Amino acid sequence: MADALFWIGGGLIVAGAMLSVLGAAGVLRFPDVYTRIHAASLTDTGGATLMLLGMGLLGPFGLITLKLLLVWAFIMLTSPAAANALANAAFGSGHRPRIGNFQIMGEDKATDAAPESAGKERA
Amino acid sequence: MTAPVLEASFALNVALLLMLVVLAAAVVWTRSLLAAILLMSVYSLVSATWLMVMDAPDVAFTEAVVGAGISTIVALGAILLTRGEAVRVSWKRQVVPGLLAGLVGGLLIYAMSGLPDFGDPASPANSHVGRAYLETAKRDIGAPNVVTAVLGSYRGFDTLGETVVILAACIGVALMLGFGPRATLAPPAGAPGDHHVVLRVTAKMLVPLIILFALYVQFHGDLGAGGGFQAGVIAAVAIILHALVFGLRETTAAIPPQAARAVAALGVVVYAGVGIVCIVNGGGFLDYDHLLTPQIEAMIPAGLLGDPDKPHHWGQYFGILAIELGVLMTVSATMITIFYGFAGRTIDAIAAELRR
Amino acid sequence: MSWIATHFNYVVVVILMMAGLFIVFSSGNLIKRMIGLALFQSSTALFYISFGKVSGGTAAITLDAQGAEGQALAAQLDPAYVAQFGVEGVVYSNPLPHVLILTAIVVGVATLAVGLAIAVRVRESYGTVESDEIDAVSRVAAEQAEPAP
Amino acid sequence: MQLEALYVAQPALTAQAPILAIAVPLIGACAAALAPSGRAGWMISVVAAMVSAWMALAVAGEVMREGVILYQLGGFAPPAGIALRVDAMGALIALLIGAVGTLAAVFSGHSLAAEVRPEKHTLFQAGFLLAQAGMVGLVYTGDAFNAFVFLEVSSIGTYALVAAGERRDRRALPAAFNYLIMGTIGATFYVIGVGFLYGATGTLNMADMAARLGTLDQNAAVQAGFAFIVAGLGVKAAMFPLHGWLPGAYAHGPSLISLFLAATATKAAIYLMARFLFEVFPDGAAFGDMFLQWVLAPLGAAAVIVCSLQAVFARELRRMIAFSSVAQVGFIFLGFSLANASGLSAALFYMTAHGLMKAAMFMALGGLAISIGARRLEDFAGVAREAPWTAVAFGIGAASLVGTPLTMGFLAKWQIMEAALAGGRIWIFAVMAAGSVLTLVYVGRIIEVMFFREPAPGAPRAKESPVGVLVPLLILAGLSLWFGIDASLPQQLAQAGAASLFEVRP
Repeated sequence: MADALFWIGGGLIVAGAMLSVLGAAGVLRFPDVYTRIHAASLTDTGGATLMLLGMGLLGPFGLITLKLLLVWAFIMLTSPAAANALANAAFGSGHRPRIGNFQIMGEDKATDAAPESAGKERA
Repeated sequence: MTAPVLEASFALNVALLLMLVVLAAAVVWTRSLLAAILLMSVYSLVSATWLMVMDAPDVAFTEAVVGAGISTIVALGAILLTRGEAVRVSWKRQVVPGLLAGLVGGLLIYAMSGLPDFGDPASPANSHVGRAYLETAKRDIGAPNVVTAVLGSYRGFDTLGETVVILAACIGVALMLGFGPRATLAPPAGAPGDHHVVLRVTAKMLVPLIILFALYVQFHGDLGAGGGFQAGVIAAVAIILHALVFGLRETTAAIPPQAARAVAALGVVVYAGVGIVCIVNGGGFLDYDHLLTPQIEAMIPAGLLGDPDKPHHWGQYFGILAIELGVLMTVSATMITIFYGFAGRTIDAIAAELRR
Repeated sequence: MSWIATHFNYVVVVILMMAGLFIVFSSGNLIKRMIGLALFQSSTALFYISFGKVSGGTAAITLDAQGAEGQALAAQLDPAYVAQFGVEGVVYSNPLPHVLILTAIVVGVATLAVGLAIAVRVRESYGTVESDEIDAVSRVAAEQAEPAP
Repeated sequence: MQLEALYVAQPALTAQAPILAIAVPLIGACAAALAPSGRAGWMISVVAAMVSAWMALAVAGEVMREGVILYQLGGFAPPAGIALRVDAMGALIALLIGAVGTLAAVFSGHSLAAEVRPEKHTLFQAGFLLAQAGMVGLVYTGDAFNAFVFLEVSSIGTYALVAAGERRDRRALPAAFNYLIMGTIGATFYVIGVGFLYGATGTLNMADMAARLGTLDQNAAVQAGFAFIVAGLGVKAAMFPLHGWLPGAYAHGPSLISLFLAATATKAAIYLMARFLFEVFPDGAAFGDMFLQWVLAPLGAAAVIVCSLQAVFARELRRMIAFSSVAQVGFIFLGFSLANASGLSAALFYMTAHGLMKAAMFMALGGLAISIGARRLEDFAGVAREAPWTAVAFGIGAASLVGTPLTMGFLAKWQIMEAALAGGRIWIFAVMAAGSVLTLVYVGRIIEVMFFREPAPGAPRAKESPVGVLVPLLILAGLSLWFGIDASLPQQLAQAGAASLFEVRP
């Protein structure tokens, strides 16, 4: 039983870590602010959930479980709100979502630097 | 001397330290101040992790709330009010500073050879006073967290000085930025173009929770990591969050800057007052064993805290509780004052000052 | 164990100190100098904490050595290590450097706040936070006639 | 005057006097910050500073009767707890801080009204009291790390106080920033040094440290600890060439802060350095003696010559006096470098003398600054006619600076020179003589302009200082004269302090 819990918990932690790494890759590779926020915030909450679940299985049941639960509630509350605020701020400062097809990777940087021009590329 | 056995966590130690070196190098290299500040914030988080590996949870906690929290906020406020980029320094102007830093570094490397090995339990540092605290803290003070015992009681005078340093910073920042034209930070709710409903709702939920957490940290300091300083910063963060979301006008209506400054001063009064009470009751300054007169001590029910048969150091217990309260007051009020100082100044305020 | 392994932490501390000092001395930007100063100050924290670490130690929150947790920690110690240093029961890291560094971190943030506040005022008064430009403004002011009180 | 009977307070009060000398200004600072008006803040400041000075007097009397005082904080014996440890030397410096602090607090009533915005007065007084408390703590403490804490207590508020001079002279801002950077580097160097010593000895208590260092082989860590502590405190003490922050901070800060810092701040740091040099590193420290001979003496001599020359060529009056301060620190270090009891005692006496005369000079300039905003030397032409009392008090301070007979400065300088001759260091004697001549040159320039030159036509006219300034100012000038004739009070404390440090040395 304890052995099984160890493996399941460990597996969940590794999965959570993998998800976070994927999120980081998304932040680096996605084309505009909004998709990047999307990548970061979703994988952040998801990864943290998996890891906390794993830790809860590894640790003894009791006060520690309660603390992990509180941490989880806190993350579920703050991380989406932060993502929302970030997107709001980006929108407010003139960044527009890029919609349509992108073939030329080199263009990304140019449009990031000049957010106003992003609107022109709309399909 | 034979080398001590290194643990498995040594690898973690090395990895984290290398990350710190990379971060520091990036700070040296970058010209963007925004990047430098964020890198320093990451640096603080990594070093907080490292401090956990070094068995220093109290310090790690402090480093996380201070380095990654307050320092970052203050520094971001400062670059908003000044400039986001440093001017490039020509390599000629870097030669002499490089030589100076190299000189100090060389001296340090030479000196480090005289230090005991890492992790050596028999080194002078780890065997004299430090070891003695571990053996006597439970007997003298009664708190399981030895760091709290040393901080609050054995070296309580240092902590008083530390609290006074915080008050000095409060006075300093208030003198520099606390007067003159003020800004209001965020637009009032319901203004056109206001999209921050989600943020406001979340913040409304979070502020009381954060303050609750601060109180937990405050009173848990005897048993685990935490104490007045960390709790003070956390409580201040709740207020700062409120100001960021609801605007400075709302927050200063609840906590006026004068009130914040007064609380900061009162915190030191509480701390030093505990010391004076000890003198009045016949002990030395901050000698908590004389904090309570025997009459008062007799009134405390024996079973107030856990086992009634175990002797309790009521003076030490209440003394540390009281001084931690003083620290909480000064630290939280000072952090709020510092935030008010930076947030209350905007470019408009600068322009007004310049016209004056 | 080679010297590098037993003194690795100290070498890193020296590198961080040099980085901090270099920024303070070389940069002309007041904000950048404050950042360098913060780096320099925080490196002393690493220094103190490094020599307070005890191998096999745990945080200095005393537990009952006979209790379950204490027994478990004591059992983890390497027998060779125990034999070499004669340690017994639970080993704790040295709490004193932790206390000192708590104080030092607080002093660091106090310095940072006051320094940045002064830098903001410099910007308001001189219109810049670059040392060279401040010097230039001062020089021009000094060459002009004495201002009225 | 018999010092043993100097001042006998009630035994219960005497026992607590060392801590009260620190705690009263601390609590006073909080009260001043809470004060409803600038005037109330001023009154609190005067009372707190006065009580601190009174306690320092009680401590000095007790030290003369009983020898070194040990006061345990928190009821724990050192090295586990922190202890205050006051010897005669510390008692003297704390007395100087208390006296100058009290007079400066009285002076601040008028000075702040002229130089700082009214709504900032309460906070300003609070910062001033914190600086005073920090310096007394720095002098009294017997714990190396606690000294760092008090070093910062006395500094962090001061940076902002110096910067507050920007209302009159905006160069105060970059000067204060520079002061902050240098001061923090100095304090951090000190912490690194203490860290090395802690790593080598395992203790932070200075007496315990000294005992353990005596039994220890001198390894690289101890040597580096010594170097970092001396360099760090050297910055705070404005040891040449680490004095870069001082002229700007003194010249552009508000008068109150310039006067208080010039009289006390460097002294407290020098005192702490002396304790490390002569107490913590005892006779075993061969490199300590080498340091005195080959580093401290040449640096002191360089300070005397170079900074006196800079003072001669300075254009602004306050800057001139600030450079002179660095040169005087050089004189003090020359006294230290003799490494014997008479040299140390002379240097201590010199510290006191310099504190009193510089306080008088800066206070006189502060009194003049209330009516005229002059900075350059020429702008002070003929002020002696409009403000004779202020000018006379300034003149007495200046005379003491030069070393005119019948002033305290004369005795002080003569004692160091005598000790140098007795120790066979002719070159130190020669440097001191040359330094005195240079001092005479720039002081002569100032006196000539102030007393014998016609005021420029159309220039703003100075007014005599108000009574609130004249009283403390004349007391300071009077002290410089009084101790020039009967120096027994500072003399005995200085000699007892030096003797107690050297009796352990061969």
